[in-house]
Amino acid sequence: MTEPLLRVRDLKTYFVTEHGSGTARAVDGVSFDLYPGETLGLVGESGCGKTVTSLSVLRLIPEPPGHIRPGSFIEFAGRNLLTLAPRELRAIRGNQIAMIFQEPMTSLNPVFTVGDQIAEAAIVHQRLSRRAARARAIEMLKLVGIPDPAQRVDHYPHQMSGGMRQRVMIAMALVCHPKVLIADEPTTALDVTIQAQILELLERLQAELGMAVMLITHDLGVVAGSADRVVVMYAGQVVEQAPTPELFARPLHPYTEGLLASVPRLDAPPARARARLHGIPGQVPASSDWPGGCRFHPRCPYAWDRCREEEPPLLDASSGEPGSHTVRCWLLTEPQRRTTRPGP
Amino acid sequence: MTVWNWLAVGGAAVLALVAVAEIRRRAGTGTSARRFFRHPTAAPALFVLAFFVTVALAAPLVTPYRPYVQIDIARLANHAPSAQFPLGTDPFGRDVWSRLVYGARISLGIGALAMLVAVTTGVVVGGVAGYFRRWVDATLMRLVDVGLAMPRVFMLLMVVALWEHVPLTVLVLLIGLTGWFGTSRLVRAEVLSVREREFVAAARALGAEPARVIFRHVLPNAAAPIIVSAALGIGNVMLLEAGLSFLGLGVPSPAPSWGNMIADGWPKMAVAWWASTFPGLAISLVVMALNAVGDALRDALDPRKETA
Amino acid sequence: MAAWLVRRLAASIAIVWAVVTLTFVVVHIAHGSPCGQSDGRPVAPETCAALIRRFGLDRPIGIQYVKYLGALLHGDLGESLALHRPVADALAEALPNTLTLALTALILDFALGLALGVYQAARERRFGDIALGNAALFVNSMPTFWLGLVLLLLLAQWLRLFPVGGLRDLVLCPRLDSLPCLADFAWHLTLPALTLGLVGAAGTARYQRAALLEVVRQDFVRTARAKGLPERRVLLVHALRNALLPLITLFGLTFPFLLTGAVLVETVFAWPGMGRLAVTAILQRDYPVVTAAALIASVMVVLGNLLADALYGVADPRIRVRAT
Amino acid sequence: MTSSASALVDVQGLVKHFPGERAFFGLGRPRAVVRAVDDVSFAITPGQTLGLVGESGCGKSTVGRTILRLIEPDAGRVLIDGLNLLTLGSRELRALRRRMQIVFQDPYGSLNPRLTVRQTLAEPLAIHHLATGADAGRRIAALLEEVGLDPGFATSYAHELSGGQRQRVGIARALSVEPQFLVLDEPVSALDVSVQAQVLNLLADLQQRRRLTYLFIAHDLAVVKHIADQVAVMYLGKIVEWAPAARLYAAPRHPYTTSLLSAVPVPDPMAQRRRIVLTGDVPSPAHPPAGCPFHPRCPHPKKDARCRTEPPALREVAPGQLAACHYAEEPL
Repeated sequence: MTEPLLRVRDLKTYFVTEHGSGTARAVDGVSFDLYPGETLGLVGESGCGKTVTSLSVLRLIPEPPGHIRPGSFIEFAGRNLLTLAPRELRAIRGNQIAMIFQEPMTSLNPVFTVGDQIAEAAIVHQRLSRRAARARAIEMLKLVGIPDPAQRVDHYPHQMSGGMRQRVMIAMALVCHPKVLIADEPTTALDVTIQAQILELLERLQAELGMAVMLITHDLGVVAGSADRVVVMYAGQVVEQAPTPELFARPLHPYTEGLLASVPRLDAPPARARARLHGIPGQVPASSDWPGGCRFHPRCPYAWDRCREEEPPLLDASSGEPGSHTVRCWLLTEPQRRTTRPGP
Repeated sequence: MTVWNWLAVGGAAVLALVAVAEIRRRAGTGTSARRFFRHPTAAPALFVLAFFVTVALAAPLVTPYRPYVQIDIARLANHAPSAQFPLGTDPFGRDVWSRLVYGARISLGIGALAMLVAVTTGVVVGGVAGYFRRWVDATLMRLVDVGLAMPRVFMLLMVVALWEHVPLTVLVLLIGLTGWFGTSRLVRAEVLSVREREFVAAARALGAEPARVIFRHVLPNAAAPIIVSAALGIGNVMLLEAGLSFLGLGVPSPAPSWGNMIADGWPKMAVAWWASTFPGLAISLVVMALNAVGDALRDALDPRKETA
Repeated sequence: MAAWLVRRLAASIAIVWAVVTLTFVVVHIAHGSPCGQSDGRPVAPETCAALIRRFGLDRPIGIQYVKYLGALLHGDLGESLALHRPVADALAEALPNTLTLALTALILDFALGLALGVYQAARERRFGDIALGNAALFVNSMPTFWLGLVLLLLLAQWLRLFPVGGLRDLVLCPRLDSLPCLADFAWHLTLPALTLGLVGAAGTARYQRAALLEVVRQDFVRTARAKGLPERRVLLVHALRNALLPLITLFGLTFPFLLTGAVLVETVFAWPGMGRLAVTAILQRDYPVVTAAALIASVMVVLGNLLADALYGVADPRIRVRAT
Repeated sequence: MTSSASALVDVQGLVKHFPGERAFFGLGRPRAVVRAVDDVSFAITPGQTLGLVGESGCGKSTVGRTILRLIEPDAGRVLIDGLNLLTLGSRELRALRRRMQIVFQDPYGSLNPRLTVRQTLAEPLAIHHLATGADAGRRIAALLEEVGLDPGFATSYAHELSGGQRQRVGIARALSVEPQFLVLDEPVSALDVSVQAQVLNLLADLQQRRRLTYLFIAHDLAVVKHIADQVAVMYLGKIVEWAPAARLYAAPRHPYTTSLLSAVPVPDPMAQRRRIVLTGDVPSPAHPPAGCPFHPRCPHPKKDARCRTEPPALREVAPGQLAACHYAEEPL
């Protein structure tokens, strides 16, 4: 097996809550690997810590109120990003690891042309001349499928539609041909037909440029269509991790199971289409007040005493290669407790 | 100054301290109150305001002289600060401390009342323009454009000068009625944005009549910037009044206003710096306190932080 | 853009016309009877008759108004009662002095305010920010004229670093035609400009700090950091360009503030500008000068707003590009 | 279009045009008119759910608000039980508001932050003189229980609730006046998927228990499939396809519907689907294309000059199924 490109170990990102009295443990001991050329899906509902995880990789967490706890470890190209000097970190940001964000409306600077914004990273990292950088920007606009790139390069973000802006964001992120692209909910703010365009674009670019993609999303449909492997997060932790086909065919954590059952499906047969959905009861707890034991136990239909008292570690449930499918659930030790789900 | 006066001043300070502590205790549970007092200057600023208000209300108790009394013009003019005259005496031989305290009544009173006039007018005009829109809005806002382009100080000076002797009530009205234009714009913008919010649509969908929509749903949610602008506005009015009085066109002499006092002391500034300096400091301190409270209120009432 | 400018100019002229009318009405109502009491003394009958003649007060108000507007359109602002010369001449002499003072103060205001605001925002909630913030709050709360008095007392009367007032040394420099005389002028200008500029700069710094901190929290600043830009570039290029936009609004508001301040500061420093002229005129009941000064002031305010709007159009591509 | 006497809600020829925004802070001339809703007709029979789907800016939310007269329409008729809503005076309209209510998308914006849950729910009772005092208290507790909230929430303010809880309060507020008809304007799209399932279940239960009629506005076709009996698809202010849900999802006739369905990601990595990726963006409703509004993006192989010039009428192309496409007989 190849070496991972990015290795995240025991990442803990905490925030001081607004009143200054408590600590929100937004990301609390997250570990995963990202391999060259693969797409890793990071899924979970709002408040599970997936965005904070992605921002922590490039240390883009606002400090204060946030801070990454000592002991956390993010290894890229043999170096721990969390202990790099700011100067060295900047040499990686946008150059080797790039990011795109959820809101293409607000993530672009309104007072600069899109060409200037795309060219900027090339000028800073690759010391291109302004002229060369501009040519590169036009080239990038063409690459991401924007018509008339030579004219569009001088346009401002407000002159473009949401889908076009997200293409510009992608062009900006890829201008230095990074090894890793972190895409944080890249299609959530877009309409479904535009989402399809952007997802297809990302797939094509990944194949062309051979980069690894970390795709953060709440949409299981997007993950199913795009990701090679999936990491499911809940309450600041990884609760399940598996190759995509395996995860959808054999979800082992009750949260993953519940999540899949909650989604209304377009491919449901008509007879089932109007049936009740299996919701997950209750709601995600506050990150300043995670429940003790297994953090999912108050919402879990199978929970028993041990789940309330003892926090489960990530257990190996692989059917193939060891470590390929891990689950943070005591059910793995007592599978007989997994009865048929209680009715909704 | 007698021992009793000193005791009364001390009493006022204690009272102000207690008042601030009490406000803090009562408001202590709400999140916006917590945000308010998280401002390091908010509590001291409240104390300064409470102290000046208490002292002004208790003026006869904390001062040894009446504000007009020229104690002994021959020997006690321009007397330096001493135990007897803690802030000295002015060129007319009057006790600066006593005048400062009585002046607080006038300066603070004008500030608060004129601001009340301005805010009331501004809220009504801005609310009406924002809620009814169309031609009502267009007409009122053109009026506001003119009002904002009007050189306020020149106009006030002109009116006051032409009027010969302006009574205090008229002065308050004049300052108030020339000061509401900005507020009305603010209120209008706020009302326009609040009325687009979905809970207002929900209220209308439920069959609520316009008065209920305005008073229960729109105005309470537009109140925050109004309160902030009122706090900041009192300070502005006080500065304006001081300027007018300094030119001899505001509060008529010999009534003590802080602006008057600066004007009275000015010609002898080189020999008796205290007569102009202390009233100036008093204005700066009170206006600063009002600005600090305004800043803290802005953060505390910021609706964007409400959902967080 | 041209059509916009024409519309905007028309609106501005309408506003100035409204202010002029208001001024006219106020003067007319207030001294409908110029023969009343002035400072407790009855006005002499011959003075009274002269006043009525001079103002044409015996004619119907409509005609007076039309005549007044007509004269204004020809640049005729009337004759001063106290100075015995055309108002326009007196203003022409005073206005450059006020503009020099106001512009110097404006530069000081924005240069200092901008620098302080950026510095404070970059060091948010650290010692430098808090200390400067409180200092700015205090200076911003002072009555401008009182700060002038304090500076006058400290720097001019006690330390004798600056002259106590006036435009220039009239004996040594009757005209501004040599380098030493220009220096002398600058030396006289320092204190009044500093007074006006400091109070303004304190306000600008507070505003700029808040605007920059607001921008820094926006998504595109995070994007800039994610690109690997140095923090200096993130703050001074990406954030500041956006934070300067609200400052333009402030610029429009600063103009009236400087004029207001100039009235008092000119009085304190005996600076022969429009403010001092107006105050003297008011105290002498010299109505034509007063109304003319109000007119000039309102034109300044309107011009300031117009300039701010135009600047906005240039600086903000969201407005500029849509217009073309 | 099934405009029958049995319909509870019958919308005919609804039109709403917004004047475009004015340039330069309201000083300029208004820009081109935005045809938000352009001749929309539909009917809903009692106890049924009509799903109204489309991408952002297609006018679906404007439809919901104009038929409740939260926005005044420019033309058309809206009949509730045969009564034309658009000709009513303000007093009669307020009385009729008891029968129809709306639930909004944004659970954060739809509750007044200054009111407690109890005050929010007591207001409609007071407006329509339904209950006061202790009686109101009992009704509020019952309402909260009905939407699955503990009555203890009555003293909470909106910011103390989660998104799902707020949405339940919004539903309780709409139910408080015992309406027959609910406009649900993207009621679950701001919610997390597990909470979304809870709210969808709640809406289904309420419909059954109270025999409610729904207009369910959404952009998520999977959600609509789950809840709607009939589905109308909007594009640029017009309905382009209308059919019973089962038919529309199994055999769409309009190329836009087909593409839309194919673009929805399905949570099944094994699903072999042909994704039709439309090119370009949705045109601005201020400048809709001539002819068929969908023609610039249409992937239909037979697209021709007729599509560019002649707007297709919405016509019945199969029993109970209407589509506005010249080539609806030959679906993609």
